[in-house]
Amino acid sequence: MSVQTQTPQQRERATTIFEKSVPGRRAWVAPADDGDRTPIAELIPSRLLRTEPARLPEVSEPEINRHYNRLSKRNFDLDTGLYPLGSCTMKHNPKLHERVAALPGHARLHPAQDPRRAQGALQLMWELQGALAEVSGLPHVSLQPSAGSHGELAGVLLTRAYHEDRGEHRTKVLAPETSHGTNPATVTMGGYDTVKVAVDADGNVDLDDLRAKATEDVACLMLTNPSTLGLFEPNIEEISRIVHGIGATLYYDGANLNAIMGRSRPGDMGFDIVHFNLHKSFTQPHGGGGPGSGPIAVSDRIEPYLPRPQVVRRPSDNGHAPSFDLEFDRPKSIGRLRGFQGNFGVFVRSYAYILSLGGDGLQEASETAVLNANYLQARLKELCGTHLPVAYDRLCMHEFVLSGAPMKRELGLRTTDLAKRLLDHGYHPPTVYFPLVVEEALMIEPTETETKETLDAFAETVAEILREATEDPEIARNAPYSTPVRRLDEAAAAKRPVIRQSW
Amino acid sequence: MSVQTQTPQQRERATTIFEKSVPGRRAWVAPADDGDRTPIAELIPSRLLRTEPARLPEVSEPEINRHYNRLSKRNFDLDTGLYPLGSCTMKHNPKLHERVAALPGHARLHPAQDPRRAQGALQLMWELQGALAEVSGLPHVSLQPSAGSHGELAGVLLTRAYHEDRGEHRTKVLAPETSHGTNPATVTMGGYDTVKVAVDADGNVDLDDLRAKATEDVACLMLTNPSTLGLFEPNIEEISRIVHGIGATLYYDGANLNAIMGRSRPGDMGFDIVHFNLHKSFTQPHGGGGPGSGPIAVSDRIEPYLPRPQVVRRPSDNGHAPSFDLEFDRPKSIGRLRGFQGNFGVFVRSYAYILSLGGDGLQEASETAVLNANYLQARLKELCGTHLPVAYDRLCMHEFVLSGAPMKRELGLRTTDLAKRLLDHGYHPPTVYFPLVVEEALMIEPTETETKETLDAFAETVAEILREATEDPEIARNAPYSTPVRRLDEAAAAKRPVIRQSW
Amino acid sequence: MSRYTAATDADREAMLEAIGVTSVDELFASVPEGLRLRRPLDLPAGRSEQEVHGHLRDLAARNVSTEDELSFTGGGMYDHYVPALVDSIVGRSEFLTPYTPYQPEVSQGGLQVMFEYQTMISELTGLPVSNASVYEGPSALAAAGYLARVHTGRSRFVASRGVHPHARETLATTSAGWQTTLDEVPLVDGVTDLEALRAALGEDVAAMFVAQPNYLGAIEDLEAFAADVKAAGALLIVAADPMTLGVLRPPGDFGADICVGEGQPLGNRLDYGGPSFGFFAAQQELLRRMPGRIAGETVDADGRRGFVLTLQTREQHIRREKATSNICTAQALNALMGTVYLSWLGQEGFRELGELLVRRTAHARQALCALDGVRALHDQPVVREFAVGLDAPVERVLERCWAEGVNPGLPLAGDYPEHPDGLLVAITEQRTAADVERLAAVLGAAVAAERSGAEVPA
Amino acid sequence: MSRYTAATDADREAMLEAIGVTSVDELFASVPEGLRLRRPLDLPAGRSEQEVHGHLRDLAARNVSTEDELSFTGGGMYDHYVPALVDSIVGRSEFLTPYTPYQPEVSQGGLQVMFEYQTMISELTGLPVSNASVYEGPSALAAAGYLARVHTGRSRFVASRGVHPHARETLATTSAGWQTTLDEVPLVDGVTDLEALRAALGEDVAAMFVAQPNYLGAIEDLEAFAADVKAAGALLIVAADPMTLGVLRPPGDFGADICVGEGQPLGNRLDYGGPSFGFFAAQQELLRRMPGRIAGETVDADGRRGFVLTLQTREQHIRREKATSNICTAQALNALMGTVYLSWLGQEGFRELGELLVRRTAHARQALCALDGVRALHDQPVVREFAVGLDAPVERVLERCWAEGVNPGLPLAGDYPEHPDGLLVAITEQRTAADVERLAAVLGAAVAAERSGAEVPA
Ligand SMILES: Cc1ncc(COP(=O)(O)O)c(C=O)c1O
Ligand SMILES: Cc1ncc(COP(=O)(O)O)c(C=O)c1O
Repeated sequence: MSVQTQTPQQRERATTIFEKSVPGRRAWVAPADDGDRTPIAELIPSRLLRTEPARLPEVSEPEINRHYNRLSKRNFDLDTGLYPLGSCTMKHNPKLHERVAALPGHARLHPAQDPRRAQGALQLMWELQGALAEVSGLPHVSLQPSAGSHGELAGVLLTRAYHEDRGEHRTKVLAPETSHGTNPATVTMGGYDTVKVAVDADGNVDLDDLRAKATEDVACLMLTNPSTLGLFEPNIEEISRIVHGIGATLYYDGANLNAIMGRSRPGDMGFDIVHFNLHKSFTQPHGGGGPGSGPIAVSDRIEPYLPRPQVVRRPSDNGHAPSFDLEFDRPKSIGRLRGFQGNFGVFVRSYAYILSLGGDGLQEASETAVLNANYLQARLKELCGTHLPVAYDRLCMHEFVLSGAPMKRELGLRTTDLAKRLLDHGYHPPTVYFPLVVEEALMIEPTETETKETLDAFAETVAEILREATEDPEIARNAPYSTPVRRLDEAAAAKRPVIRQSW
Repeated sequence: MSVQTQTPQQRERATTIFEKSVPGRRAWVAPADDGDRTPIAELIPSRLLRTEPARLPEVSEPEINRHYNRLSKRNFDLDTGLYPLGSCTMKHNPKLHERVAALPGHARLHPAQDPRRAQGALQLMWELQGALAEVSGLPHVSLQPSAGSHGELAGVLLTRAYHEDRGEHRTKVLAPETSHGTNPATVTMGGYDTVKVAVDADGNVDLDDLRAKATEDVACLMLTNPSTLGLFEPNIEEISRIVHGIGATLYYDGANLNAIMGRSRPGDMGFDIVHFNLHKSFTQPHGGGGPGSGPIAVSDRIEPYLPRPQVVRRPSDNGHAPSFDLEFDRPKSIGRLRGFQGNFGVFVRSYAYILSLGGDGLQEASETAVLNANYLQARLKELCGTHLPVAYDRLCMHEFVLSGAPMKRELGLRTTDLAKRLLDHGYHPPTVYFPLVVEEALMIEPTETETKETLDAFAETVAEILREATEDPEIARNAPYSTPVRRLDEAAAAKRPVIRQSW
Repeated sequence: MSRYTAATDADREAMLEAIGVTSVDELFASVPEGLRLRRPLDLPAGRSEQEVHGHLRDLAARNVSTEDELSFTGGGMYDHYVPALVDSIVGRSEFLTPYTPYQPEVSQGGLQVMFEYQTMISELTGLPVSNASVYEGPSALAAAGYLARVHTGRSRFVASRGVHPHARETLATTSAGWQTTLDEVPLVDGVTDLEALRAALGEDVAAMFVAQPNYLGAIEDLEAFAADVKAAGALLIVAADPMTLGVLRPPGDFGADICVGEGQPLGNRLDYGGPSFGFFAAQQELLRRMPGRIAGETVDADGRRGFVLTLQTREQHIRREKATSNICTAQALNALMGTVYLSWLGQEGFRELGELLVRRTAHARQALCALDGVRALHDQPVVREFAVGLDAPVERVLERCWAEGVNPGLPLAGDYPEHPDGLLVAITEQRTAADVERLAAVLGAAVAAERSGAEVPA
Repeated sequence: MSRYTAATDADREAMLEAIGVTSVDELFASVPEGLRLRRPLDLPAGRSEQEVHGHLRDLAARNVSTEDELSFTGGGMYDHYVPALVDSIVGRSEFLTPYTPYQPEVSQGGLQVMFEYQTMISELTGLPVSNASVYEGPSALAAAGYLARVHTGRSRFVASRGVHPHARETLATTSAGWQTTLDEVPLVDGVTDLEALRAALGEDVAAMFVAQPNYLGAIEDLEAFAADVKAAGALLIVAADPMTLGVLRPPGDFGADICVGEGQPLGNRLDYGGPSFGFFAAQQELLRRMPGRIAGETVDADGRRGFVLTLQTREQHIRREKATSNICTAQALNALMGTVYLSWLGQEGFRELGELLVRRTAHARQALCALDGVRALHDQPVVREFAVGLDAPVERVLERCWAEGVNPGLPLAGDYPEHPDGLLVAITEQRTAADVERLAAVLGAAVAAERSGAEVPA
């Protein structure tokens, strides 16, 4: 019996908006004009004008709406289920934040509005700066960078400015081999060479290797703490001494800040520069790959070089409330990293988050994130420890890394197979194949907003997939089955790239 | 190979919010209070107080969000695909309407606000009244009724008031056998007896039967025009003469107004009272079964009895703009039908719709609705005419009715089987088994916002299902296969009703 | 092409050809000549989205909303905080755009919400069965009256004067054809007069209606009525403010037969009065007489749990003139708002919020009654609303307060001429202690100014 | 329990036991003693949703938004009408809450949007390849500079002074480590000085940057540059305002190698400057040097069409220090807004809206330049923005206009000291002909008042 067992919607053939275009259809209706019909060519010389229209689709509004609505259903999302993507802090995104960001006083505020007429926005930014300074233990904050890696770039540029201001010319930046790809990529963009520092058998920075590489031409060490293995660097104080000993800066990649808020502060550890990923620790919705925001906090000695403009508070001279301003006159500043003041809409959301949680709440968020990670680690160890051992078997912070090496060896299942099979069970898979030091890595970050029941169910599902594979590994090897498309041919896509519609 | 071919999300077992409750969890956080800890029993005598809390669920905010988000995915909706539910006018719901309805000046306006301080709302209502009067050809409008059937009740109560004011006591209301169920139900609630009028072989009101039943004790004839068969009553002028000849009122059930806006007007046809379904012709989203709104328009002779309060415009005495008010002093009014002023949020949307389309646009909407219905009728006739003939084979208005009788006879497929099989193809089925005069009825209303391609694809799908059934009718008889649940046991549900969670 | 349609000229031509006609006019041939509108509708031309938005924004700006002033207005609808979660859920097109779940296989979301809603309403009211919502509060009460009329076959209604004036009027309007009469029982000391009630009861009484709390904010002692009403063989119908049911003993506990009410306080915005929802709960034996949709649990062909509309033989589309009600489109989306809101409050939050209201209201009542020229209209316990009398013309006092950005509440004189100086003051969690202080200051000053005969500011 | 978490005391106990520890503190044992924060964070206590909402509403009210005044402010971001459709689509959690589509099987929605977006940007710019978005306009220009530096191996940049000041500064900041220099070509008559440009070109030039239209609103004659830049072996990098590309000949047609720009005008709200998106399109041969995500079409195991992130070997997570860029999280949601917006405008609408802007801007320019004391800063053709000079102190004129609820535009003096009296005026479809009249009246009166030496109103 050849019954159709898939909803057409689920397995419908992808059709682009261009393929729905029919000449003459439209959604947009022009607002009333003053009847001016002057030919455009009388206002702009013809040779500067388009001769052929940009081929945009011609579709009615109901059909545009359906098109993107249906497309949305071809995405998995955090509001549907667990999304334990390591290093990404996929915590719940409160709906309140969308509401406050959409207030016309925020959403329709022009970025070039005179600061005297944008006092609410500047106060919000100033207060957010203060909160980030308190959480990081570093007193000076710039909200400008657009995302984490933009913050990293700011950090490298600040390091350069700092050293150049002292007449020093350095050429290298250190980063552990577990570091995130943005770290070395940033180093290159910043005009330095990356020097990889080894990690030891416990997953910690190898102090001997660090000492060996900590030469006078080193400008900076970039570190994530907890590391991308989810482990707190136990020797951070010593690391700080080594780095500062050679006059280099210590840079904190804040992607993992969600582990330690209110428990420990990068500034107190000796870091000079920190970036925050507001879209991670401070819950900006990830938007399918942004927007994010990557503010930086720095120590006193780095402060003079901060990007400009800087949001400042000015005491009033006449007993009125203080006022807020954008300070441009910063002679040692590295300058702007982008237009205007940064991703303000993200600031609103993160500020709302901080207001909602308060200091205690942030601390409890981190504590629960660490509790959840350790619990899930323990459950997976219990249920799947043979095939999926914890890579560095000790208490973790907010995330942990499993190795799929035994699973691969014994069941013939690669980490990617496990990941794809998880899709059939309604889970987003963890981060896979990162960090590089762990074979067949599976990096799991449940976040604090998940329940114990969800973690239990996830662990049991992983166990169930392993059980299934002992019987028939082909099932997972060919997974997924229940997604809008099945495994995609990435090699073909890269070989002969089709990256736009030809129509 | 026992692979899982369904997404868990799709076929996950239904779990209620109560089943997700864990004691001690919560979403709500109390706003700061003044530290008042007075025991409630000191303020309210204990015997008036609850002893056991209402058992509401205890769930964290992220989990509530996921719960309802996942539930939403178990609904089919208009933004996903064709929803040709006859008699329901499932036209596109513009997103603009949600935006304007949510403006705080609308959404947070207290209904008891002094009219002087709600001038915007009253003006909107007054202008909407005017537009509805123009579309219907009847000068006096009350926006109060909450939905179509509430409008019907208003109409019956107005009829009673009108006759009683003239010292007449009438006991019957006529309605054709094709009438919607709300018509006779309303008649009963209004304290009248329903007398069914036959329709003739062409689907029109049987004039002889009408004449026979049009006696002096008849208060009203309720009519839908076009009828629920999607046919314009060709004898409406004669019908009006007959009804008025006996001193009865002629009531227009406006559910099908979408066929004739700008083309013909109930008031011009002789109707005394009209209700509008703003959620149909004027595109309020249907909300899974409301909210709607059922304003009424009436002729001069019915006007004195309109519900109160009535929105009125008062010319200003001093050259200022006119002002708007709620008029309560209406001695002959039947009184209120509900609290406050009606479903204002619906008015905002429908008013925005009327502003957007304008007079021309409303007319074109109706014309396109009729065009689409006739086209789909023609396509289905061409592709499926043998098994699914048009019940009254002529040009239709905005909808039409097929009969599944030959399909049932020849293929062993009931209309309900066809409907269920359509679900597998991603369509909402048409209205089924109504009107009652057509055997195995299938009532199809595509609306004007659908494209030709959509109509073609639907017709081809129906043809495909019929083709499939000639080979194996069991497929459709057991459909659907790809929905979150398959056919449900309605008999069991009614026999031993479980209508709340016991927990 | 009009807005939101898609038929191009080419489409139209092809479609007309397939139909076998040559013009759109032909499609309307069945409309008799004399009934064709031969002119364009006399309505303004269509406008662009930005213009419609601008026009409606301008109109909205001409209303004084609870965002624009410090409002203590209640009287049936209340300015509670509606969480963003509610907006977000009801904004999902899967809830917003479908119709009544006639096809349960693709409507499990909406049906399960109804089931959850029914459970919550049942919990709140202490009654075993609830439908899936009716229009709103006052018409819900009228619907309960209809049930009582049919169920008892009796022809007299008795209603406490504490029942919302709109509800009493709606009952009167709706019952015009039922051959019933409606007697009113006055209030004494702010609550229903027990003696008068007893006198009003009799064997012809179909139902007794009472509000909890009543329109003046007072908590009614339902226990005192219940036995008498039962003894008379009438149904006891309670119109309850759902937000008070976190602290008040539920009507079902007192033996109420039906509990109805206005659902707006539960996560619905004010919207100038609608749409909101009415709830309707009852004793088991009235189940098959209930109006409206009811969702029930069942299983599918594979034994999977599922939900359907059930007991549809009560309804108009099946039973036509024999239906228990004519209601069809109701307020599903608004009931969803209520369901999400109650989930959000949760068991503890619902109680805590109720207690917060009780305390803050007691405090406000005390603060106002301490003002010169302001006195309590009654001393009954209250939950979230109370009535005071002013020793000054209420309208003029209000105008003074409005000028200060404060709206102290609703004048009672219109609906309760016996309280020409009455003012009804409502508290929600959005009105802080500081707001109450400001109310007291502004109201006190306004009353004082009126008493001293000062000019009202322009 | 903190907000948004779920662990009850009982949960916590059970979980700690499963972990094998007795307290949460133990989980933090790896943090060295000396680095433990031994005090609570010095931040205010958490607040309820309604309080946070209230606080942020109060802050927002202290901003003068384009809803609060008649604003003609542009200079890189523009107050276009954002249709409700865009809000509705991006509000869907399926677009809002996932991350980068690392698992394409459950990310087809986002990936297809990227593919559609890339097509649209390619159409707008007239260049064959586009990535899926970068942060925003100025940093997009800097990213193009990085590409040029690496691609050409040359060490000098030449930028027209008509390029947005933020973009020029961002390029300077970002290139600090590239061992490049940056020369500026002045404007004459409002457009890039061709002579000076030619003089600035040379064999060491990696790229020439020009804006279309430039910061003063003038349309640059790209044809005039292109050949010279090519001849010098440098890349021609155009920073375009996408909203003007409905009428202007696309940069690709003139042989531009890269076209970047600020995407905000395309369906993104102002948001005080972000988030928006930057677009980045280029000639085919630069494809494998592009920064950022790129979606490509492919097929799945069953031959079904699908989309994936492609050419990932350019990216940091694969190539680390050899990546073409460090960008990771970008602006996918904002690019989605742009995609929906461009679909909404459609082919005809995009052109018509461009033409509307051209006409209305021409009209506004004429109206302002007819005022006493106001003159055009240049006579070049413009699309949607133009520069005027005032015969009165600009700051004081602005203050006068603000007091009337009109914001006539941006003063130029800060970024262009050569125009101390310059004012940049932008038009969008939200500014009607009547609004332009009002601008003229208010600006005219303000200039006149200043010239007559009247007092500025408080
Ligand atoms: C450890 C780490 N560092 C840096 C980044 C880069 O941050 P962003 O994506 O915000 O640029 C990420 C995010 O993916 C990360 O996980
Ligand atoms: C023909 C007809 N009449 C009346 C009604 C009742 O309208 P409502 O559902 O708005 O009460 C309907 C709607 O279902 C209908 O189709």
